[in-house]
Amino acid sequence: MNPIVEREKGLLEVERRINDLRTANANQPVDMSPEIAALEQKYEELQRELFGSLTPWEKIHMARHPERPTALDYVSQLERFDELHGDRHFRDDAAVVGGFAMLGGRAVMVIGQQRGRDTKENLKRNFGMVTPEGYRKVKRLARTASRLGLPIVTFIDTKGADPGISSEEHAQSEAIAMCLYEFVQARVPIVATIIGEGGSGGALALGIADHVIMLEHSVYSVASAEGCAAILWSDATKAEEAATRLKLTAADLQRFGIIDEIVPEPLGGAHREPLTVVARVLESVRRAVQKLSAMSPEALQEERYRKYRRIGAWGTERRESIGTIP
Amino acid sequence: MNPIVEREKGLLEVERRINDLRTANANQPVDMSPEIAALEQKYEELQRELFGSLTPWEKIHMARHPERPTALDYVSQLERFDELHGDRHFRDDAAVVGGFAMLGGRAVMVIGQQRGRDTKENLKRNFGMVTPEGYRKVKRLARTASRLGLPIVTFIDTKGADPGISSEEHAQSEAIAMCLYEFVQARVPIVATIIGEGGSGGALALGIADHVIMLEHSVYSVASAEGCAAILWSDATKAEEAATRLKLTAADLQRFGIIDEIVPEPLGGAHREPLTVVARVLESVRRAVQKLSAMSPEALQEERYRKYRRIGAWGTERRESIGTIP
Amino acid sequence: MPTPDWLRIRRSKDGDGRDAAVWSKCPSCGELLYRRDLAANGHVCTRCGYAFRMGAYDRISAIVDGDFTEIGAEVQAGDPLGWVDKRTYPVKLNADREKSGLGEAVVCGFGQIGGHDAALGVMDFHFRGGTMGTVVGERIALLLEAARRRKVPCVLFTASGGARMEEGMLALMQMAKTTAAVARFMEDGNFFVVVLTDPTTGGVSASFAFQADVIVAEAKAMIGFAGRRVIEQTIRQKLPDQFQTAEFLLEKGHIDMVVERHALKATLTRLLQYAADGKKVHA
Amino acid sequence: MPTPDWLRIRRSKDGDGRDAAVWSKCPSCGELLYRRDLAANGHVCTRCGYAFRMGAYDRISAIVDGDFTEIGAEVQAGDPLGWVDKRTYPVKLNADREKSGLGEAVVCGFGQIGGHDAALGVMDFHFRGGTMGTVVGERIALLLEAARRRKVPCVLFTASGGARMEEGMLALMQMAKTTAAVARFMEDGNFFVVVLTDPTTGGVSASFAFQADVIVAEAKAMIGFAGRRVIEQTIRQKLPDQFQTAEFLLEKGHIDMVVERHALKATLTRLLQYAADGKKVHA
Ligand SMILES: [Zn+2]
Ligand SMILES: [Zn+2]
Repeated sequence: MNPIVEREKGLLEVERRINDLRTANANQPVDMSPEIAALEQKYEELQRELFGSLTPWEKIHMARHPERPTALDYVSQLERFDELHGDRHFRDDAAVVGGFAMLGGRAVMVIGQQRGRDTKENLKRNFGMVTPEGYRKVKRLARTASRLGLPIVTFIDTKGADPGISSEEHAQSEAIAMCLYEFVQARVPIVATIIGEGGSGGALALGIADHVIMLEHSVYSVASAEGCAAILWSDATKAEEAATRLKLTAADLQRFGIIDEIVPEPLGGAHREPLTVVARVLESVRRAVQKLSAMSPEALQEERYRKYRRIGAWGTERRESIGTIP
Repeated sequence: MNPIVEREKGLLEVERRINDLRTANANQPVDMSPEIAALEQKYEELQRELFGSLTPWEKIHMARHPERPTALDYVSQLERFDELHGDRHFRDDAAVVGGFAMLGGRAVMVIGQQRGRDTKENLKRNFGMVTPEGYRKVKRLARTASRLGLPIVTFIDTKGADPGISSEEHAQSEAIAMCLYEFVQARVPIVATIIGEGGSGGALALGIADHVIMLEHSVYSVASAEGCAAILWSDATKAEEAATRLKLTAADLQRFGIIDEIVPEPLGGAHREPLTVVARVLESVRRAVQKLSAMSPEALQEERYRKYRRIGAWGTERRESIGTIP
Repeated sequence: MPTPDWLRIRRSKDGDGRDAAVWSKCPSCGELLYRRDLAANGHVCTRCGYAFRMGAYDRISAIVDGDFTEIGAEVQAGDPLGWVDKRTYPVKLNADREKSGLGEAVVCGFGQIGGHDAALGVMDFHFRGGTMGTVVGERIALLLEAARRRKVPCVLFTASGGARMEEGMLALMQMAKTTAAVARFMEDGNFFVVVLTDPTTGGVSASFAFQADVIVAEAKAMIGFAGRRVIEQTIRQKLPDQFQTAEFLLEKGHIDMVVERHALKATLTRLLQYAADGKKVHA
Repeated sequence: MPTPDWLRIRRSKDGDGRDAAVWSKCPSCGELLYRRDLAANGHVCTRCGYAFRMGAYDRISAIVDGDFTEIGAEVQAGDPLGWVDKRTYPVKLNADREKSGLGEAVVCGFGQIGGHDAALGVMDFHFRGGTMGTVVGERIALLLEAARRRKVPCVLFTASGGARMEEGMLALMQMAKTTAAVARFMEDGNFFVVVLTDPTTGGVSASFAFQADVIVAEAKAMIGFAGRRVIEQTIRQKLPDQFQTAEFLLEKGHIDMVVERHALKATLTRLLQYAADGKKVHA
């Protein structure tokens, strides 16, 4: 059960009442405006109370919200998109969507992790958990982009890489490892956005970038909170505690220098005003691409090297605790 | 039925009689030397008669002779060999054997097509018919060699690429195509030897080289004689005619400039004196590697380009018939 | 749109060959189609949607904006093996030249596609089953070399039964030659697109056809390395109808997209636009 | 062979930790083994052949010819997340330092292997389960950078439970950092060998472990991306014993070779010889 979805139910009830009153008001002589205004104020208060400040655990569920915009919701707002399929060897993994696109009047290679928006699509897209064939598609598209001089734009949204038998048999480790290799070497700008859940190495495979954006309520984590609790304490029920400890929110990660920009979400989450959020993200991506396009391939590679070289480097920055324990 | 194997039976009968006589001669006072000498002379004559001049069709069967030295017979005579396995994705194809080796005191990457020497091994090695995974192993090893500056030495021996369902499903075309791409781009010397049957694109995938050697009775063909007859005349029984027309012998191909060197075989074929033949081939390979190693990577690439660019180029050479019809 | 000069000239060559019969029978639904209607519909059956195997010049006319400057037409086949079976190889070639109005199994040249300068090569199954011999290899290599010099993208339409038997190993070596030309072209950062059309197999599928940046397949085209019959003989059973179709290859991840014939030009135009933008970034 | 100085110093640090117990029980056959005999046999059970998880310094001593110059030892973990659960992260680290005699989960440096100068990094499962945090990432990056400057090959022994939870995303980012260092090292034409030892999973297997020129696995090692338990929970059934073993991966084509522990040094020596020869050709 998703606590955010649960919480929305009360809010939706108030919303319905406001709408009923408005309809009634239009059809009868008595002026109900003050009542409506009061209810609207209550709605605002309730919304602020419920969503004004989210704990890490709540953000995880916001990131997993079934109505949260998925990669294709972003891609569909691009000026043009021509999907490219397949790893050229074995399979086309529908958990990865990629291809040529136009953004702000310039061609880019867009690559996203795609979960389903309903049960049927989730089956087709394996809940956004990418298999080795999917990562090999990512690598192939990144290499093509690098050859052709097209900036790479990624949208990250996955619980993690697919942990199934056949993924192990098809060398999931190698597939992710060679994705990372391709991204560090790419001769073009890379802009990555975490739009939902960024789960471990399976997310990072699309995440090495010159500019990393996170949606305000997205999370990006070394492991899922559930997984972390299981690994450290053999107790998945401690996931909420793990969520707090892992420092997986956008604000935390910006402080660590792991992400570069946070795109704000409306109160209640991105799915409350999806088109606005998508437009905001695409505008941020566009700006980043534009800025990075001024750099030579060599400068991009050099800067990218330095950036990742610096994270957790010893002696080059303060070593004391950055996070705070609530 | 292999006509060469059939033909050998009579010869082996004479051989046995000579040996019997020799044994008898050693154990009795009567001198049988003249009889032995006569028989030996007959043996020589018979051998020359049977194998002195082979038709293309006979050469095909010599190339397929079950006792003909296979890639591993050459590899085993290298000073050292460390086998490398797998395509890093999916499978290790035993129809390809490859790895680091020492030849004439220098390190090389050796890659061969390996058929079986008996039924059991033929099953394991798929009769030397390589699957996409095998070609991807070839490509990977060629790339590693190119990175590390190790000359590539290949041994070609295949009826053709595996024509099975799963090979089609795993993109056999792409696997061969990208092998070819890797070989034309390699920054190191490449020496290829056709040691048995070189069948169509599945053979060429290991065949783009700066120096191409053929064993005297090996064949190298655009299609198997049987396949050609089936394609052109829908009649596989016309294979012998196709064998003649296809100009698939070493001598023909040297005239066309497709191969560079022919290593002679003993009367009766390579399997009659396998160690001698293997040593001869390895010596030719060694010489070629040594000579090519003096060239820079750029010069190798340039020369290789020109070589293949020239084959069948219009206006740069005479266009009249080179082959003759018997 | 009036027929451009270059095409009128070519078409007139076709006159006594294919154009003699004004009706074509659809191999899929059996409908008798008036040639002119068929051509006007992009050689797609007006009844069932079956896409006829298309002549090279018809295809070029459907893809380029206007002018098309052919190159390599002077490259003509010799008879290196002195091939004879029921007929000699030169006699076979002449018969196909007559029948198809083509000099060889590929037509190469330069034109614009949706406003983008491009090199374009189109194979034609009507000439020796689209087999690749020395002329096909040479023309494609010449095209790629010229495209590399001009720094323009290259689009190749494939249709081929594989390597041409009558030229023996010289035909097989065209896989090496075309690959060498592709590699030089691509390593310079140029854009290479292949459109696989029905059928594409053997030496063509296993060389330049599967080396491109983007691999498009025309809907329902048969594409594979080994021929269907060869596989069926090997496994001693019938293959499913779907096997080796463009749609099957898409599912198996081998190709980037399947496109209906009427949408090909628009698709190619968009692809060329992306690549043109990329060049700007790098420049 | 007398124990070299560098190792004697390290070994003495182990003194109060692991060396206190002079007997080890074989996890495979249950045999009680005298520590000295076990060490003399390369930490392989003298009864059943089970290869014990090996300490980093023991491994280094078994692989290098003589001297080993450690680098990066001064790089020590901070506590970037201010991690607390039952214990704080610094307390956990100190406990593992005590227990293992190691500063962190990897030891890096330079030495000779069979006469070849090489960079050598060895991970140790006894320190935080070989997990990769900022120190492991930093030390490996420093090693690869130094190896690149010196133009010597690099050999990495992996043993890891994945990324280290207590350093959160900073740990995950070490996959990016090590990959960046590997790519620079390899793109310069240097030789990179990885030896996968028991167990290698998660963030380590999905980064530098599978980017090498040659991937060797020690016999019977467990290697995979997802942990066995995670997969079993996902599919709700037991996995076969063979799953994710070195031998399984060899069959599936993921790794180049499986080597018994006693043959590792000779194998590495030969591999380094080949690469040294290649450098000569290029030079
Ligand atoms: Zn029809
Ligand atoms: Zn034991």
